Amino acid sequence: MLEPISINIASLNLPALLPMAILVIGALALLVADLVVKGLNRSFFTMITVLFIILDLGAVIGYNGPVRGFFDVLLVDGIAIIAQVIILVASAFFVPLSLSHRHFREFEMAEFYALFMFMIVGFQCMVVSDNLILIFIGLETASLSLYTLIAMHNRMKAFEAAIKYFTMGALAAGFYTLSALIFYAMTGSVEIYEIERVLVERQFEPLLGVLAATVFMLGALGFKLSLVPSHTWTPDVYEGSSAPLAGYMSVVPKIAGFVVAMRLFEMLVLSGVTWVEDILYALVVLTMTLANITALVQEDVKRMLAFSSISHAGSMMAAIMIGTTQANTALFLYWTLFMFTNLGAFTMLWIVRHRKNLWDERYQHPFSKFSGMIKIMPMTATIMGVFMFALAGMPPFSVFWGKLYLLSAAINSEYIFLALIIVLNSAIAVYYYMKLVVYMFLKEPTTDDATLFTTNASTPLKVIIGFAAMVTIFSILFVEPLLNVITKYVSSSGF
Amino acid sequence: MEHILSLLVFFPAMAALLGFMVNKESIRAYAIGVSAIEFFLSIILWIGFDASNAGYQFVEYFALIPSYGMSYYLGVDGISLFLVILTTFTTMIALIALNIEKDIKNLILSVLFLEMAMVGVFVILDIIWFYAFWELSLVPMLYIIGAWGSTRRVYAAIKFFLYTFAGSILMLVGILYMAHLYYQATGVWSFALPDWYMMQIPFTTQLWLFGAFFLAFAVKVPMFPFHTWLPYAHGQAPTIGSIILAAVLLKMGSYGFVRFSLPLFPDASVYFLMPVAIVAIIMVIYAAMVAYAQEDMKQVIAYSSISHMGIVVLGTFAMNAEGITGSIFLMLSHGIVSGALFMLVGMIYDRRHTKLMKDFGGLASVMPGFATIYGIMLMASVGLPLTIGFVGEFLSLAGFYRISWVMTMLAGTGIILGAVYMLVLYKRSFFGAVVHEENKTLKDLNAKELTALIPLVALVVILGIYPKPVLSTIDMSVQKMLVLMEQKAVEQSTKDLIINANTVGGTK
Amino acid sequence: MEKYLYIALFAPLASSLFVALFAARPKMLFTGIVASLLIGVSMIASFILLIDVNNYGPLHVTMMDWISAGNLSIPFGFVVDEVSVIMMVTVTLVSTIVHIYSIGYMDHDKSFNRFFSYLSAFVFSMMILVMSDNFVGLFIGWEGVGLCSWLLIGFWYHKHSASWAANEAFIMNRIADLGMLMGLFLIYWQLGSFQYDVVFANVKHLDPAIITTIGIFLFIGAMGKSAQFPLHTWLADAMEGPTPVSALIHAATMVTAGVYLVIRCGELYTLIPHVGFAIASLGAFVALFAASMALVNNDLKRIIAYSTLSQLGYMFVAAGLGAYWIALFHLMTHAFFKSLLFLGAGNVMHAMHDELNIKKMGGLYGSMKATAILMSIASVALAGIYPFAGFFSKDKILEVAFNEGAYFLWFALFIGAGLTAFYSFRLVMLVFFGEKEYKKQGLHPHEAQNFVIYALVPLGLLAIVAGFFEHAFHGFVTKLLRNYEIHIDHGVEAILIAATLGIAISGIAFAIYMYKRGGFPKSLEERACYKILSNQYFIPYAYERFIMKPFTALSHFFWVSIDTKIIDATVDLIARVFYKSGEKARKMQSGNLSDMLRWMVMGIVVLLIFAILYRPTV
Amino acid sequence: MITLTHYLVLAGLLFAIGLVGVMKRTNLLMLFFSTEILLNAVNIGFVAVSKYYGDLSGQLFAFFIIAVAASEVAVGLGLLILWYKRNGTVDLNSLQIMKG
Repeated sequence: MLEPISINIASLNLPALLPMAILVIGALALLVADLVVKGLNRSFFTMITVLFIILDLGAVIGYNGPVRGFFDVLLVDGIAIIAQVIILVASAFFVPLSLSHRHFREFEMAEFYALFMFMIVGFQCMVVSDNLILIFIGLETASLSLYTLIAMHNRMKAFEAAIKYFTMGALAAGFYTLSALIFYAMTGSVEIYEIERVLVERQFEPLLGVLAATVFMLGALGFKLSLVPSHTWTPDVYEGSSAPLAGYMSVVPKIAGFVVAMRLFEMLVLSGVTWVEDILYALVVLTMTLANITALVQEDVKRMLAFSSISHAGSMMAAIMIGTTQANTALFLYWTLFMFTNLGAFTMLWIVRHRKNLWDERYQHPFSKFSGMIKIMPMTATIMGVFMFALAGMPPFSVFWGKLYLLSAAINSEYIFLALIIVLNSAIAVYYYMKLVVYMFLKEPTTDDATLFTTNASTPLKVIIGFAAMVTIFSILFVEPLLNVITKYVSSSGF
Repeated sequence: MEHILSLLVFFPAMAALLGFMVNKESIRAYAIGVSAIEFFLSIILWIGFDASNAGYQFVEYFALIPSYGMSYYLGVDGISLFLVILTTFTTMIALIALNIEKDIKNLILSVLFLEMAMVGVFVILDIIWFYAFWELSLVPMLYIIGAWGSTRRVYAAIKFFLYTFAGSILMLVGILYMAHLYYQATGVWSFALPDWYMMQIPFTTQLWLFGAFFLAFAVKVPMFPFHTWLPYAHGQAPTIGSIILAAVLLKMGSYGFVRFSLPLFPDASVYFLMPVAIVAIIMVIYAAMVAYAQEDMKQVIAYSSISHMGIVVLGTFAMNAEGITGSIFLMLSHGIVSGALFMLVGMIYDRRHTKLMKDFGGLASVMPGFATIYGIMLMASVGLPLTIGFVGEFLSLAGFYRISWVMTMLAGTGIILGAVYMLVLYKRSFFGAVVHEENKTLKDLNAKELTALIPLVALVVILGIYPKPVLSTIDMSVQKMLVLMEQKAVEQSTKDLIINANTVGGTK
Repeated sequence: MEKYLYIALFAPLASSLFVALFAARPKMLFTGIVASLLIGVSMIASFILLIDVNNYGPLHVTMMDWISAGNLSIPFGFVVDEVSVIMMVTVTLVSTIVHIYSIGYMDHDKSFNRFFSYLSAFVFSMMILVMSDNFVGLFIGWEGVGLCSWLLIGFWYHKHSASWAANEAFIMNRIADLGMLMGLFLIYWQLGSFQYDVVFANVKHLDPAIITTIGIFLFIGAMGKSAQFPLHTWLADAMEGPTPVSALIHAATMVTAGVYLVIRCGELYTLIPHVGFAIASLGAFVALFAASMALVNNDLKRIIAYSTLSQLGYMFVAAGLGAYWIALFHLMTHAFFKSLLFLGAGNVMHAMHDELNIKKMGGLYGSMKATAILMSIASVALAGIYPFAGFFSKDKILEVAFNEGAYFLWFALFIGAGLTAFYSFRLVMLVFFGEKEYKKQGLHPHEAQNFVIYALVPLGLLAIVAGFFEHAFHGFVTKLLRNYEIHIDHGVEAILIAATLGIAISGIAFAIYMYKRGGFPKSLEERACYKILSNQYFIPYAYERFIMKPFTALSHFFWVSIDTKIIDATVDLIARVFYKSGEKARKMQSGNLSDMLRWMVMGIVVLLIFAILYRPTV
Repeated sequence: MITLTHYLVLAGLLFAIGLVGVMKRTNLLMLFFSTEILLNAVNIGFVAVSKYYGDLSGQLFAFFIIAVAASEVAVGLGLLILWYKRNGTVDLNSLQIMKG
C-alpha cells in the first residue's frame, strides 16, 4: 500500500520556477491580448515577446551555487544558468527576424509568439532539471511547439519538414521513454544524480542494462543533436522551414540537448564506462566527417549550412566526450560564438530571400544565386564572406576561438588523434564555406538588379546583421570575459 | 616610436577601410600614397632600429586573454626587420606598376589588407596571432588570383587556398601541443614566442612537433613535392598577385623555418637536416630543369623561384651564421629580383597579351630599355657578383659546405642550370630576328613602368655592392639565435654539430 | 700612389658608364674616342705603377668591406704587386690598341656606342680580376669578364649563331665556376679567409689531401676560362663576336685568366707537384690537340682561335711545372702577337666583306701590304723564330719541360711547335699569296684606315722586341714569384734550341712550299683523319648528342610526366576522393521518411549489438 | 502468478511491434499509431516497475507520457490533415520534395 505524501511548501522553493513561469504567463497574456484587442500588429507581438524574454533573463541571471526546488526536480546549477542565458539571448535575437520587409502569415499571428515562448519554456525545463520526467516534458513541450512553428510557415516544404521532424521526434520520444524506463527499472529512480549514485554503488551491474539504456538515450538525444545516423532530418527540416527558424534550430535546441547529454553521459564517461566513451568517439568522428563530405556536394546554401551545423554539433559532442572542465567551457564558449555567427548567416539568407525561386525551381538559396554578389552589393557579400570564414574556423573570427579552445582541451587530455580529426575536418569544411565565397567574389554576376536581393531587407534585420558581424569580427575582445564567466559557472557546478 | 609596429601592421588595414569611401578614379593615387607612407614607416623603423642590439626591439605587449596566455605581442629583430621592409617596398612598387582597370578598387583594398597580414606575420611574436595572420594572408590572395587572373583563375585560386590552408592546420595542433607542454612545464598558459624559446623539449616530442610545423612551412615555401600549387597560382595570377606572392608570401615559409623550426626544435632540426637538405637539392635541380622545359615566360620564373627557395632552405639548415644570414639575405634578394621579373613579364604581357616565348624574339632591338633591365634582373637572378643575387647564394652555399661538400656541389649545379634556363629564355625572347609582325611596333617602357623598375634596379646594384649594413644586422640576430639553439639543445650531438658548423678549420 | 691604382682601376668603369649613357643612340664618334682615351689613361697609370712597384715594391689597399657574416669577412681590397702589375700593363696596353682599332673596325655598326660601353666594362672586370687581393674579388672579375664576353660574343644578337655561342660560352664557364666556388669554400672553411696573403701564409700547414682538392677545384675554374679540354669548345664558337673582341678577350686577356690564377696560386701549387704535373700534361695535350685542329680548318678566325688554345696549353705546361715566371712571360708575349694576328685578320675580314673562308682569299698581299706584313710578323713570332718574341718565351717552356725530365711533354710541345709554324704560315700563304680567289666573288679588297694600321704598329714592334726584355722581366717578377732556374748544360741547351728552331722553320718552309704549288690535293679531304680534324674530333657533336639532347628530354619528362601527371595529379586526386565520397554519402539523404526512421532504428540496433558483442571492462 | 518480468516482456514485445510498424508502415496514420504503441509499451513498463518498487514516480512518469502522447496525436493529426488537404494522400512516399 502506497503511503500518502506530505508536502512542505517552503521546501518547494517556488522561485526556482520563476523563469519558466514568466514566459508561460507571457504567452498566455499574449493570447488573451490577441483575443480582446483586434488587429494587433506583429511588431507588437515581437516586442512583447522580447520584453518577456528579457524579464526571464533578469530572473535567470543572479546565481549563487546549485539550488534544488519543486520536489527537487529542478536543479539550477551553473551550466543550467549559462545554457538558459544562451537560449534566451538567442531567442531574443531570432524573434525580431519576424520584422522582415515582406509579410509572412505566421508572423501576423499571436499563436506564433505564444508557441515560441512555450518552446523556450520547454528548453529551459530541459536544462534546469536532472529529473528524467521534467526533461521529457521540456523536450516534448519544446518539440511540439517547434513542429507547429515550422508548419506555420504554410508551404508544402514546410509541412513536409514538419511531418518528417514530427514523426522522427515521436520515435525519439519513444526511445527516450524506454531508456528512462530501463534506468528506472534498474535503479528505481528517475533522478539522474540518484541513478548515478546507485549505478556507481553497483559498479554499473548489470552492464548490459546500463548500456541498453545509454543506447536508447543516445538514440533520443542523437536525434535532437542530429548525430549520425539520426541526422537525416536536419537538412530537410532546415530547407523546409523559414530561415529564422532554421537558424534558431541550429543553435537553441542543440544547446539544451548538450546540457542533458552532459548531465547523463559525462556521469557515465567519467565514472569509467569506456564503452560509452568509445561509442561517443565513433559517433563524433562519424558525425563530423559524414556531415562535412556531404556538405561538399550541396547546391543550396541553407542545406549546406544544415550539414555544417551537424558537423559543429559533432565537435561539441567531442567536448562532452572529453568531459574535462576545459572541454565543457570550450563547449559553451564555442556555442556562444557559433550562435552569433549562425545568427548572422541565416539572417543574411533571410534578407536575400525572394518570393519566387528565381535561380532554381527547388532551392531558395542555390549557390548560383550569390554569384558575383561582390559586384552587385559589395557590403553584403563582404559580411557574408566574413560569416563563412568565421564558420570555417578562420582566425581571428568568432568560431576560431571556440575551436581553438576545444582543440586545446582535447590536446590537454591527450586526445591528439581526435584533435587531428577535428582539424582535418575543418580543412574539408573550409572548402564548402569557401564555395560560397568563390561564388560571391570570383564569379560573374547573373543579374545586376540589386533589388532582387533586398526584397526582404528591413532596418531591424540590418541592425541584427550589423550586430552579428561586429561580434563575429571583434569576438577576440569578448573571449576573455566569456571564458572567465563560463569557467566559473561550469567548474562550480562540478563539470 | 614605441607603437610604430602596431602602426605598421594596422595602418594599411585602416587605410583599406577608409578606402571604401575613396572613389574609383582616385583610388590608385590613394593606394600609392598609403603604401608609400607605409614604406616610409618601415624605413623609420630601420632608422630607429638599434643595430647593436640582437634582441627584439619596439616590443609591444598587451595581454588579450590572460587566462589562456594569449597576448598581443609585437617585436622586430634583425631577422624580421628587412622582411618587413621588403614587404612594404614590394607592395608599393607593385601598386605603382599596377595597371588593371577592372574593379581596381576592390583589388587595391584587398592588396592593402594583404599588406597588413604580411607585415603582421613578420612582426608578431604571439603564435596564435602568427597563425591568424598566416591564414588571413590567404584570403585577399584568393580574391586577387581568382578575380583578376587569367582563364583557369578560379581553379588556381581554390588550389592555392585549400593547399596552403590544409598545410597549416597541422601547425595549429602543433602550436596547441606546444602550449600544452609549456603549461605542463610552467603551470601557466603562454603563446609568446620568447617564452617558448626558453623551453627545452624532449627529443621525440621535438620530432613530432617539427613535423607538424614543417608541413605548413613546406607548403608555403613551396618545397618539393608540395609545390604544384605555385605554377598555377603564378601562371593565373595577375601581375601584382605574382609579384607579392613571389616576393613576400613564399618568404613566410622560409621565415617560419628560421623563426620557429630551428630555435624551437634544434635537435629535430639537426635530426632532419639531411632529409630536408636532400629535398632542397631536389628542388634546386628538379625545378630548374622543369623551368628549362617551360614555354611560358612566367612559368619559367615561377619554377625558378622554387629552385632559388631550395637554396634558401639549404642555407637555413646549414646551422651556421654564414648559411642562415645568407639564406635570409637570399630571401630579400629573391623577393626583389623575382618580383621585378614578374613585373617585367607583366609589362610585356600587357603589350602583347601572351607570355609564350615563341611569340617573341628580337625584343632587344625593339625595346632596348626593357631588354636592358630584364638583362640586369636576369643576371641578378643567376647570381652574378656585385648584384644582389650573388651575396645570398654565395653565403648560403658557403654555409652549407660546412655540413656536406657533396650536397653543396649538387645544390651548386643550380647556378649552372639557372644560367641555362634564364639565358635560353633571354635568347628565345630577346635575341634573334624579330619574326612576328606585331612585335615590330612594341613600345619601350613608359615613365610609369620606369618609376616602378628603376628603384628595383638600384637596389639590385646597391645591395650587391654594399650589403654590409643589412648583413651585419641580420647576422647579429642569427648568431644570438644560434647560441640559443646550442644552449637549449637536449642532445649532445646537436650541440657538437652546431658548434662545429660555426667554427673554421678542421674537418674536410 | 693609391690614386694611380684607383685611376687604373676605375678609368675603364668611368668610360663604360659614360658611354653607356649613349648606348641606345646611333653612332657617335666621340664615344669611341673618349673610351679609348680613358683606357689610355688607365694604361699610363698602370705603367706608372709598374715603375713604382719596381722601385718601392708592392702596393696594397683596402677600399671597403663587402660581405661579412659569421666568421666570414670579405673586403674590396686591391694589390698591385709584380704579377698583377704585369697583367695590368698587358691588359691595358692591348685594350687601348683594341679600342682605337675598334673605332675604325666598328665604323659602320649601328651599335657603335654600345660596343665601346661593353668593351670598357670588360677592361674594368679584367682589372678587378687581376688586381683583387682576395679570391672572392678575383671571382667578381672572373664572372664580370664572363658577363662581358657573353655580351660581346652575342653583340650581333640578331644572328642566331652569335647568341647561341654567347650562351654556350657563359654556361661552359659557369660549369667551371662551380668548381672554383667549391675551391673557395674549401679554402674558407680551412683557413677562415679569402685573402691571398693569409691563405698562402697558412696553406702549407694543411693536410696535403686538402691542398690537392683545393688545387684541383681551382684548376677546374681555370680550365673553364682558359678553355682547356674538355671545356674548350666555346672558344672556337666565340669567334662569332666582333674581331676586336676576339683579339682582346679571346686571345690576349680573358682566356689567360686561368693561367693567371694558377700563377697567382703558385705557393699552393708548388706544394702539390703531382697536380702541377697533371696540369702540365693537360696543357701539353691541348697544345697538340688544338694545333691539330688548326691544321685543316678553313675559317680565318677559328684557326687563330685554335692556335690560342694551343698556346694556352704551352702556358699551362710552364705553370704546371712550376715555372711561373715563364708562363707569365709567354702570357705577355702571346698577348701581343696574338692580338696583332687577330686584328690583322679583322682588317682582312673587312676587306673581304666578312668572308672568313681562307680558301676564298689568296693574293691579298697586293691590295693590303701593311696588314700582310704585320700578320706575317705576328705569325713568325707565333711560330717562335729568333729574334721574335715568341721564340724566347716558347723556347723557355720547352726547356722547362726538358729540365723537369718530362721528355714526353717536351716532345709533344716540340711537335706542337712544328704544327704551329705550319698552320700559321698555311694561313699567311692562303690569305696573302697564291691565287686571287676573291676575284671570283668580284670583291675589291682595300687596306684599312691608316690610323688603324698605326694603332697596330706598337703591337708589331712588341711582337718583335718583347723577347729581349726577358732578363729584366725575370728579375722583376721573381721578386714575388718562385724563381725557376734551368740547369741544362749549354751544349744540350744549344741543341734543344736548334732543334726547336729547326722544326719551326721546316714547318714554315713546308707550308710555303706546299701552298706555292697550290696546296694539298683534294683527295686528302676524303681521309678519315681529315674528317676527324675538320669536325674537331666530333666533340661539339658529342656534346650536342649526349648532353644537351638528353638534358632537354629529361627536363621535358620531369615537367610533363612527373610534375603534371604524377605529383599534381595526386593532389587533385585527394581532393576528388573527398568530393566523390560526398556524392556517395549524399545517397543517404533519400528524403524518404521510412528510410530516415529505418536509419534511426538501425543505429539503435547496431549500437545494441555492439553493447552485446564488444564490452570492455568498466 | 504474473511477475514483473512478464510485464516487462510484454512491454518489450509491444515496443518491438511499434518499432517494426514505424519502419514498415507507409501510411502516416498507421505510422502515428505505431509511435503511440511505443509510448504505451513504455507506460506498461513504468507502471509495473513503479508497483514493483512501490515508488510513485514511475506512475507519475506514465501519466505524463499519456498526456504527452495525447498532445502529440493532436499535433500529428493536425499536420496530417494539412498535408491531406494539400495533396489528397497520407502516403509518406508523397513526402519527397526535399532530398539529397
